[in-house]
Amino acid sequence: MNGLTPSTLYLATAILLILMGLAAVLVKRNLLKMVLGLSLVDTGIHLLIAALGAHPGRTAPILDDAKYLADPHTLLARVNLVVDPVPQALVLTAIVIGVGVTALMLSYVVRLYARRGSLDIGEIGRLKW
Amino acid sequence: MIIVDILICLVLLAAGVGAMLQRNLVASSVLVGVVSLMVSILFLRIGAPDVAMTEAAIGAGLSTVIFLIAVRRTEEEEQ
Amino acid sequence: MVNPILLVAVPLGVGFLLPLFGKLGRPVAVAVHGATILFTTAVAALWLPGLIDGSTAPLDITTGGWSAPIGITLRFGLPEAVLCVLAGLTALASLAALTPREDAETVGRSGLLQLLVLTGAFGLIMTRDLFNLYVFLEISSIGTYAIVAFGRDDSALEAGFKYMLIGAAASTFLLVAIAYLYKLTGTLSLVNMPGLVHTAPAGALAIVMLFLLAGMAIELKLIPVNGPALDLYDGAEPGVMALLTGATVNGVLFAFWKVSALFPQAWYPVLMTMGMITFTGGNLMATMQDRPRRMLGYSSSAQLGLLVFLVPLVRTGAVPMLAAGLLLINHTLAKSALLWLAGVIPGKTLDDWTGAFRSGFGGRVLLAAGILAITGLPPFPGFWGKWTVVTSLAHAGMNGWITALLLGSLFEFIYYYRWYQRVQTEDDSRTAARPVAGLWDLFGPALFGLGGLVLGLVWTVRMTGTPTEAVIVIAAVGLVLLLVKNLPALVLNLAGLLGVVAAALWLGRTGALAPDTLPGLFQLLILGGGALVLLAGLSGGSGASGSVPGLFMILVSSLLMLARAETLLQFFAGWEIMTWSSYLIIGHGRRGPKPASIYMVFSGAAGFLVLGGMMAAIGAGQTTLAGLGMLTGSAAVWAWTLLGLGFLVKSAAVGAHVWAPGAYSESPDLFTPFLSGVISKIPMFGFMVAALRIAAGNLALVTDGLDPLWLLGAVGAVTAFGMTLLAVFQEDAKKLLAYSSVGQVGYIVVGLAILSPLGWTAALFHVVHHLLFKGLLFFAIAGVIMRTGTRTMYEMGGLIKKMPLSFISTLIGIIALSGVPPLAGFTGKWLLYQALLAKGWYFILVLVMFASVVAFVYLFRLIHTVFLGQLKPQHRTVREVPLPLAVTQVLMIIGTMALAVYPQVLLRPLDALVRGQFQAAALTFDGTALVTATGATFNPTHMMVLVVILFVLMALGLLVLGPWPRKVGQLDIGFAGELPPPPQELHYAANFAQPYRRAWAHLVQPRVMRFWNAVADGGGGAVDLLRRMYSGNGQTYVMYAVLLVAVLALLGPGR
Amino acid sequence: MKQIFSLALLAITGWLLWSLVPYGQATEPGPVSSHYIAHGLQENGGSNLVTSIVVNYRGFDTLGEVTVLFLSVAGAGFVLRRRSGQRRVAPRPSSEFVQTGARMLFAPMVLFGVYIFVHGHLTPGGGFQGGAVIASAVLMLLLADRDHHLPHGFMGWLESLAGFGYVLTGFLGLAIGGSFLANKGVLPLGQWNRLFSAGVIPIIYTLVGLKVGTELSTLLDVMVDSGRDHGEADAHGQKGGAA
Repeated sequence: MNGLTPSTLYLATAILLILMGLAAVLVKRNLLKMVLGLSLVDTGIHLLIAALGAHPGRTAPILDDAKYLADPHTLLARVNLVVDPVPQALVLTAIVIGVGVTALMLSYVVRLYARRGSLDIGEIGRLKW
Repeated sequence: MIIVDILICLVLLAAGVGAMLQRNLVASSVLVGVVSLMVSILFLRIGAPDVAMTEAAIGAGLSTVIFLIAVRRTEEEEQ
Repeated sequence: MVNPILLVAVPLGVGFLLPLFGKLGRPVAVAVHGATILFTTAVAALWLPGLIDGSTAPLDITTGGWSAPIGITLRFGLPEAVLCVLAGLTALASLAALTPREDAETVGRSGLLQLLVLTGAFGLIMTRDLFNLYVFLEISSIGTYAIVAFGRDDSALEAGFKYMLIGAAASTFLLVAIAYLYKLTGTLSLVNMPGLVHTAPAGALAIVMLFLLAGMAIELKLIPVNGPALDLYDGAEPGVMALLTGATVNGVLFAFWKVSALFPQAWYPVLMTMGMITFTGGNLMATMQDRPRRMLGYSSSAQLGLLVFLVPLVRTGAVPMLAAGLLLINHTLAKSALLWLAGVIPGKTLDDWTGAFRSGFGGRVLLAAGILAITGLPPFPGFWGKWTVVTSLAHAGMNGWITALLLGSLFEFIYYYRWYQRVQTEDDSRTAARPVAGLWDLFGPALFGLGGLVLGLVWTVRMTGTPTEAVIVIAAVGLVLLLVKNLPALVLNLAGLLGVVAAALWLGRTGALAPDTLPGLFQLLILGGGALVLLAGLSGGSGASGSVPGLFMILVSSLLMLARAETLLQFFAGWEIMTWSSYLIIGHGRRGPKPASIYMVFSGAAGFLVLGGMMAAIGAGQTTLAGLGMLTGSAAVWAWTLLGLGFLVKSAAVGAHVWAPGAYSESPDLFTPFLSGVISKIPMFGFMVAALRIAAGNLALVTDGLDPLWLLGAVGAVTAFGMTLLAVFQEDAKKLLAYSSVGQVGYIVVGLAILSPLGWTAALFHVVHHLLFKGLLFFAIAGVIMRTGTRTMYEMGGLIKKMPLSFISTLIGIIALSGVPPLAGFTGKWLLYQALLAKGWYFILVLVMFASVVAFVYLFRLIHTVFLGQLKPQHRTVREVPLPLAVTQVLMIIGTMALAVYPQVLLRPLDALVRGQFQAAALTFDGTALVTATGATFNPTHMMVLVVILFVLMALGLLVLGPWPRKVGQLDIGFAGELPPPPQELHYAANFAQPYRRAWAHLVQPRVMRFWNAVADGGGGAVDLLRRMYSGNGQTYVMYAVLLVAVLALLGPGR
Repeated sequence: MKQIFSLALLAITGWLLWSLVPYGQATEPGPVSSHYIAHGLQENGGSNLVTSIVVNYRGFDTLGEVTVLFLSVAGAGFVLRRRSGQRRVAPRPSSEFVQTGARMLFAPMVLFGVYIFVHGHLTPGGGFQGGAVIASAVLMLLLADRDHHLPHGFMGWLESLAGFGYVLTGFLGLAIGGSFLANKGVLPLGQWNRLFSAGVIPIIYTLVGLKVGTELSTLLDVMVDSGRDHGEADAHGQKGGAA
């Protein structure tokens, strides 16, 4: 456990989540299970991006304490007290995009089920060659 | 302390594997919701409250609901 | 002017409000939607002029009040402006195409999705921030997923879902890459990231670049991950795909251009390989497609692959960005137009396209224009783009890439022209239910077709300089005639004739038509041949009405451009325009489409061989025809071989002759004389002006073992011999003449290959003489076909009574062709044999002599079965040919006789011409006699007088002494010695060549035809295996994405 | 066979991701983020730096993202549009307990949602989180009163106006502040930690919150009972039960 920094742990978990999701997409034949897999991949990615910004011992980038008031020398000190906010902004956007895509995919699954009567990926392969 | 993180990650991965192997899609959706919830707790640990709230509200809450609605309109059991 | 940020902001604002406008009624929503697109396109277009002439510098637009790298910035330079205008126009035309197709449920909603897809494209084009680029990529992707559901049948749903699966994989890779890029460089702005990216550790950078490339490869539809994109073209509504091609695809490509700045140089070969594999592989797989929409998908993926191949080259400055720009614009215009047209025909397979767009305003013209543009033929911009690209590659010495590029382009010829062949075929049973293209459907194709043509013409002038007034006049007349093609044949041909005559006078005055120079002689030939065809066309009939005269004028203008060419580019441009205009004319024959598409594929191959040869020359620094003489070493060998092969394929030398009989016989009857008289001589002109200049200029070439000139001569001789042999067995008059015509060209090749003053004189004499007598024969047969309606010889007979003039012209034509004394054929042959003797090529001499003897066998049969023998009952009411055709035949008879009586009228200018070329005389003229360098003399005029005297004596003898001829009635069985019909079994001429067939049976097997068929089937089989990889299963496509990552990991630049 | 091959390929991807982990360790913030941390408070007045970044520094991303959500909801509606020959099926009412509970909790949840996006620039949270909470409140209503018809007209107007308001604020920034979505000169940045501080940010996040809230509710409504084929409805009529 000694070499294990928090970042490595978070990144490792994220990578495992992504691989688990992709494995489901590649192996499972049920459409819904594939979309669930992709949702897992999304969650994994969000964890990965946020983990890249993680920094043990630093607090959230909310300057709500008096000590953060605008004072030149605390300005620079503030940089090593607070976590990097940019990855968090990216993850925020990525989550909403993820839910948008998932919603659309599920609509397609519902409509395809209504038309083809089955959720098997093999059933939707008429367009080929 | 790293132990708490490790515990959360283990639960998270277990839920993930369970979700993928589970045949009943409702259970599978709920487990993915659990994974999202655990990840939002991790976000808190990382020091990203905004992201934690978003992940909890949208990831755990809404995604799971959408999945359940979709399962309801198709088939519950995976052939 | 207006801040380009509006391009994104205004459509978004309106988009959010569109549901409200929708409540006020559908027309309002559509109007608001159209107005927004117009506004945004106008904003982009306003900036265009300033950016083009450089007066306005590219704008850097900040958002949120912060400049890069703190805030997100956008850039609006020339490329962005051009792409935005293109996207706007595509969206406008797609709106026009899709609105009438909306059913009750999609009303108003699809407009919103179209608008947001366009906004996503604008954002993709302009943004300079990596994550913002990802967001706009997602907007475009989700827009695509949503709008694809526009289609009624569920194949659109299936295609949409599969596209989403692979899109999600792409997003995964991109997000991972972007996150780590931020971690390694500390910034997200593309303004300063390229500068910082090399500071990152090499190991990390390699993996990050790998994921970035994998993600972009999916968006760019590269092989192997373009499966779902192909299903999209196949399943979704073509109007929607046109919008995506014009807006989203170009946006993604430009995004890749911006992102390519991050890739270290080591990755460039990987990018180029993936691009070229997609281009050549995509086109190869498309050749086996029998679903036009899916074929368009393969073509899009291939063209995108070509542009991806160019990105690293433009980055390193090897290829100018302008060339890639031209290719992109050409692809967008042509592909969108084709997709809109594809939307009109609901059928999914090739058969549903039989006789498409037969009626209706101009659907077929636009379809033809689109196909010509997409296959990169002049005057459309794609040609100039491809030429610039290929020349830049030649300068950089990348011959391997050039070969792959040309090979891919050849595959394009195969499947596009097979598609157009199906459109041209008339099948009356099916076309009844063919939908007609409405005005709205044609708005987009017309707008883009016109835009492409204008842009192409502008570039024609920029690249080759303004062609002379004569060429412009004829081309202009051609275009006008195409527009008014429904006028009667008389008017069309008369206008054409006036145009040609005017051009001839104009050129004559400027002294360009002097017959003692090569260009001068050939321009005379072209204008003369053209005038004769148009004159004959006044009589109407096959090949004189509809769009043929218009296309014919374009053909003549292209030939003039080719004859007057100085630079290799002008020559090749003229060559390609000749190819496609003659292809379209041949396609107008009743059974023309199939042979026409074979003609196009072979001509395309010939064109690419010539282009390859030219690239060998340009690679060695020579860009003009004259410069070819200075080529040395391997460049000379490559140029000589490729140019030679190209010209041989185009002149249908043996081995590549399979296209000629079909093209000649099935082309419109009045056009065939021009095809065999003039167009078959263009490759000869090519030999003289280009290929043989190399040989002459570089004698070292000759010494390495086999003498290439002798080889060329041998090929010519074998062609002459082989084709004459095949001609003997033909039952169809036009096919017989077709084989004979190809044979005669063989003689010319022999003459040129001798490369001596006398040899060239003989060849050039034969060039002019062949135009006269073969034209005469074809016109005569055309007249016979016009009157009797049949081409099979044993169904004719005894026409001498009804069509005396045609008989006389055929008689003279035959005598001239076979080289029998009184006519100039003998002079031509005499010159050729003298040259061969002087050169010492005895084997070739024997072959040529034998060929001309055999020629007489089929010639005798032609005139005998058609004109002599018993007149068939159904031909009893046959009248002589109409006046214009008769006048044409008389003119050509006069020409042939003049040449026979006094050949020096042609030989003197030819001698001057040859003297110019070789700085040595071929002939000296002693009064009317010709004396060769070796002292052999021959006096054609005396020979003519002698033969006339003999002929008169014999006629008198017969008249005075011989038994008076007694008229025998048709049914007087005793004397006529012939039973009434049915003709096949009893007509003694039927199967006339039976004895010869047994003798030469083994020689005459259609081996070459079988060879080419084997090539086609073998290739087809292999391709069939290849395209099986797109199994239609969405899961397999995601597996290909992961496979791509694995392959890149193993083969990509080292950690 | 194909599965094994796919998983093998996946292993390579996993190995690639794993070999990137050493480069993902915690490092000092880069030039750009240290600018945000150091000067974020002065330049935007909001104490929640993430919100300042999301709404102002990278405001164009968020505009794009709102479009993404708008597009996917419109897309879902387009894909699930009631095709000809389908009719809306009346769902079965849920139990008493759920109905009263839903009605009791609806108001506080909406209030909580509004609180989140109004204080977006001061405390963690913002437009998206607030909107999601409102949507969950509406979802509870949908579950409780199955026949409850959402005020589509009102929500449609609210969604469109909120979106247009966002773009209008952007244009305001362009007109006054010199660049699209600018915040500096448009409104006073106010004192630190006051409700009315951080210039335009609270206004934008309120608009975003309203838009996301209505949009996600429409999405849920569309997915729950948009056009149903007869077969589909009957097959599930019997099984029914709570979602």
